[in-house]
Amino acid sequence: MNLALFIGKRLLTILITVVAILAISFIMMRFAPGGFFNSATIASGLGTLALQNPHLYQEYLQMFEKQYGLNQPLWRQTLTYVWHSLTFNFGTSFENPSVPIITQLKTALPISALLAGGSIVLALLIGIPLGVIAAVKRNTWIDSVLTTLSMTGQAIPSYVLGVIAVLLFGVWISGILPVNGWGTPADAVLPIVCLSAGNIGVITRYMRSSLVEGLRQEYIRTAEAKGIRYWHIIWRHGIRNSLTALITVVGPTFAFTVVGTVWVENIFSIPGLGTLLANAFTSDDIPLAITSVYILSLMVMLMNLIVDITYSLLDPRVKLR
Amino acid sequence: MAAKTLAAPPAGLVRKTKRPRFGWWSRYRRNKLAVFGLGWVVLFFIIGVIGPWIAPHNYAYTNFLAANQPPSWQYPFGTDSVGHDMLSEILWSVQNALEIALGATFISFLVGAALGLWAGLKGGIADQIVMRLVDFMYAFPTYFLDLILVTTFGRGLAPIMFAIGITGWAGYARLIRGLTLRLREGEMVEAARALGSTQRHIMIAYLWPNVRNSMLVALAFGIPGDLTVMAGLSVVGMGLRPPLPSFGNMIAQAGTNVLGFPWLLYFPAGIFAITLLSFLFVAEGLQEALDPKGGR
Amino acid sequence: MSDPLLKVENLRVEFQRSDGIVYAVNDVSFSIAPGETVGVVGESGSGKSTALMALLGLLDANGRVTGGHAWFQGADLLKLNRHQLEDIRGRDIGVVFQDPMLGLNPTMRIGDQIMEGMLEHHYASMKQAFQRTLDLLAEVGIPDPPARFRNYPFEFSGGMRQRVMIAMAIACEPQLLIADEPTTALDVTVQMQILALLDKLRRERRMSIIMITHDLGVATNFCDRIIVMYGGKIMETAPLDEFLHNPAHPYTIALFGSMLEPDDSEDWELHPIPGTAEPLLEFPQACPFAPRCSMAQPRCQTEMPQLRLFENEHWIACHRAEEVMSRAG
Amino acid sequence: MPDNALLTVEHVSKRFKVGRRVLHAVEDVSFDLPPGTTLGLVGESGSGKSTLGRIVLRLIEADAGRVLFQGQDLGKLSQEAMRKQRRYMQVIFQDPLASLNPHMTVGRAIEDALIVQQIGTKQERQEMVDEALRKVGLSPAVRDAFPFELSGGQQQRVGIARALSVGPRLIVCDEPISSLDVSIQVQIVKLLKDLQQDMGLSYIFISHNLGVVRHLSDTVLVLYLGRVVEHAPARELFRNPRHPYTRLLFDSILRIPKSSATRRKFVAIPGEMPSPLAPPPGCPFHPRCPIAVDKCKTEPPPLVEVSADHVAACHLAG
Repeated sequence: MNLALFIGKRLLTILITVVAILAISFIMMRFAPGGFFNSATIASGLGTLALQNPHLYQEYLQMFEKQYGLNQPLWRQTLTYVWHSLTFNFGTSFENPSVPIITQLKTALPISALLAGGSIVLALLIGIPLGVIAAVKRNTWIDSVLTTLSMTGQAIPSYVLGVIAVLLFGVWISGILPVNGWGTPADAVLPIVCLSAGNIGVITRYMRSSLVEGLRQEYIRTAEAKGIRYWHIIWRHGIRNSLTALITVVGPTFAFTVVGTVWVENIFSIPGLGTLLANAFTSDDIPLAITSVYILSLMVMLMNLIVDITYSLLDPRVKLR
Repeated sequence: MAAKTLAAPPAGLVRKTKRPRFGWWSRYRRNKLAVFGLGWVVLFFIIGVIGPWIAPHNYAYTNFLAANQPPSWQYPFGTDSVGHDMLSEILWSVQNALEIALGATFISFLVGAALGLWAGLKGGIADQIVMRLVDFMYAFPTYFLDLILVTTFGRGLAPIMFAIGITGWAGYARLIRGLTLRLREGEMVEAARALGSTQRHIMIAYLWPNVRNSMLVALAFGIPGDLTVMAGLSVVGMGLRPPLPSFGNMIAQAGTNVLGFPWLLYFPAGIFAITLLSFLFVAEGLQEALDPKGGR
Repeated sequence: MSDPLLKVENLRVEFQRSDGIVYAVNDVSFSIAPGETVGVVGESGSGKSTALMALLGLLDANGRVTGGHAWFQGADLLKLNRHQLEDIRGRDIGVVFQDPMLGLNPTMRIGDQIMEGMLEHHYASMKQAFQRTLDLLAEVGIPDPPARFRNYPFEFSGGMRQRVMIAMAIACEPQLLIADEPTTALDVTVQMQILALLDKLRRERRMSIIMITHDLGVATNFCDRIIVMYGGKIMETAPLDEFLHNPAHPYTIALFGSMLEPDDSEDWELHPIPGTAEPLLEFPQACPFAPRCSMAQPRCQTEMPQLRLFENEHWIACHRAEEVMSRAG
Repeated sequence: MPDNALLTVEHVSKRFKVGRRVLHAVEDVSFDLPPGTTLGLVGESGSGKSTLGRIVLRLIEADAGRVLFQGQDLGKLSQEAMRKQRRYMQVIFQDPLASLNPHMTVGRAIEDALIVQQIGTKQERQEMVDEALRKVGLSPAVRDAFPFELSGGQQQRVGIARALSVGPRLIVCDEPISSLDVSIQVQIVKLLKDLQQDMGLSYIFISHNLGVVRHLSDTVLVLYLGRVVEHAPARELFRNPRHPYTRLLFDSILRIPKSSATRRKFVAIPGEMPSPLAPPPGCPFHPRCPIAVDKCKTEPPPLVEVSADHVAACHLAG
């Protein structure tokens, strides 16, 4: 009951946010130098088609004018656009007018979701144990090695790791893992590893500091005084609380990971949403650009909602707002 | 000697225990990585200032006859597909990188500090509004906003700096709001008010010295973050418009050419990665050295 | 007199700090008989808490035991390995800490926290432990145990949390309970409730209690014997009546004088002990109290007074004990 | 009302909003404080005693009632006038370290009080700082120390020195000794008594420790859930407590017995202090009161004079 109310509230917030983002993006793009959303830009976007097939060209031009209501006042255009986007009626992109955007999304989104999800799972699987080891062995050489390593992972962006991986597996020890394209499971290995490095760093360090802090609490002494075995204390009174707290950093991590997906897809030429987005921005394909931003953001916000719900279920002290 | 264990006479003298050194440098120095990082960062700043003067070529200088050359005495870092001297490119890039990162960090900090202070000092509705915004900005991939802003305002130095700056304030706002809130409600500020301090005096003499260090650390963490985003824009082709030299472009270019001309990657990516790490080491070192608990 | 339950001999504890070694406990010896309640009184830094935590291996990471024995059930606690100590803690020796606000895991139901120790020591099966937990909650005076079992610590008041802490400490029926300032963080009326509870428990269970406290009022009303500590050493120890009638160490006398009791005498003159207690950065060669002592002589600054036995099991570590006693008598 | 009072508090109330509920921190409290005397403010945690102290200092604005200090209604003063007035009303906190700026040396901290009140030239201020330190029994050598380098007792002396430096007439002492060691407590209490004698100070002494209050106070105000339950001259109150709650507090004091035979019998007092978010109807103390009658459950008892200068809020106290 309480939970339902909370989810409702949050969904409403997400809706408002999305509307705001769509409207602002649309208006900003509308007034961008060169004025993308007018017939002239669309015409240039469709460029070559005008020569090859003037009839089809005219048809597309009219289709875009209708889709975006280009003859109407700006506020009408904005409302129309927002409404279309909310109802997942994205129309078609400038570059590729024969294929509806929704069809492109249907192939691209699962790839990006797999990369993002896979990298987070991998990061949790590696980061949590490393963080626990660093905390239990705090102030030893193991701790400092792990801390330095995780700082390195955190500092070096996935695109740098990506190009290094391409160099490594494409030139130096080529043939072991593919560095380009998408199709086999092996194609996912390097992108996911590069993507997760940063998250491993974040999770390791968070886990370490949270566990060190947790083990300093008075109730650890109480448990010791009860005669609880060392590792039981670490697990029941330390790690469990830290894991609950870890959920709070997964939220921001998710935003970070989705951006990383965009980068890594471009480095490894993977036909996901990120590549779609990059192509859309570089070729001024505004409908596709805004739509991919919209979908990726939506993904992040929904994940955050799930994270918040999980957190409130796990920590008795958290009252849902 | 037993004298050391003797107590002071009736509440008279200061304790004779050794005073922990207040100087942060003596604590900072103990962290070797942080010292290395600081050295690199200083070098980076110096090159940022004098880079264009010591570069053998202009960044725009192209020499198609010398395209795609591996490192040599003439071109220590090699040349790219249009014959740009990579060493010169890098020397010029440092300046752009620093201008954008410092500018963006400064803008973020100003916006964050203003909003954070407002929320922390006013409380109530102001706090609610700011914290909602912060929550949103924190969980939202602001990089996408950067893309849209850059598309609208162009791919020059100033637009990119502005875009990254205006979207990156959430962390600062949260930090400063938290600090002010905690201090404002603490006994120290209450005591200062009880003395009859003006609001201004409390801010200058009580709040500022106690938030100074945390802000410095946050700024130190912010710069590498902004560098990452800046180069990240280039990865999707929305960074500084070539031929303006930038690490992002070099790395993105190298990514596509790496199979044939790997040296295009070694130097830009290597230097960029070490720079990011160095900034992080410095930030970590500062955090450790300035941590109030470390000193008292 | 029966064999002591716990016999501590020449216990020494040091802490490693950035500015050197702190000698926290220096040659402390005492024992406690079955069913006896001993009060360990001292100010902060006197080593009273450190000494007892050292016995249980509960020192902070920078602290270590550098000498002594602690005989308990035929074994030397100080020689046991971690595993063996874990077996004793909570099962044979229970501990109640000062701060019930921080002493409970905020994310664990209190019932689970009470059961945890019993299960760990294989003291009871899951089912028995559950039933016992309900009994324990009732025994320590928490109404409606089945409902409270499921509550989290933040749903309890300070006094109620301390009752939970006590239930945890006595769950496995230990023979010895170490209570480390159990009422210091509580309001006065709640302090009375907690002391009444401990009083009831020790009578019903014939449990020995070591009560660590800075409050002479608590110690003298609750305990059978008093140990006064200062500067990591025992200054004086005696059975309660002897202690009340013939306090003989200048520090004890000064402590009595420091009690801010609401008595109705017209003599309002306060005689504070001057100075402050300092951490011992060198191994003490002289009486640690000498710098603040109104009766100190040159000898006190150079020679460590040994704990000497007087009449009625009265031990005093003071060069001038005889004079003090005769003056008071 | 005696017109010579330094401080008069009239029907002061304060409520805080906690979520959707209302916390009745202070309810309709009145008292006077003649110059050179001490009022003891006694109660357990949640009794509102600290809030009341802060209202007197106008660190918290009262919802109702007024505070007259040196004849002026503090609530009516402008910010600037209030700021000037603070010179005469100072405060000492429970945790001296938390109330001092860790980045200021002791000397600077004390001087800051003088700077804020624009007292003296730089040279004069230095002398005044030394003077204040001497008054609280610290050597001027501590001037250059940072607060964290001092012991708890010394820190509290610095807090007192800072309060003294501006020449106050009233000092609100908010549990100034409860975080200190027993022997240091006595030092501070003696210091406060001596200072009062030398300088004619008035104190509001907030404490949960009745022994301390007895040693320092001329009159005592007992608070329970934000309400005055009893108010009397100290000696009268300690000899003849009339409210059952005051008696309960007295019963909770553990005096050192004469011998083991006269030790306290520990009898459990039932119940706990209710949450100030949901005070019981009628007399707030009735659920724990051993002598409560039906009337107590419904009708809040008024403060009635039970003897000269001695008031208590109990239906059965008359």
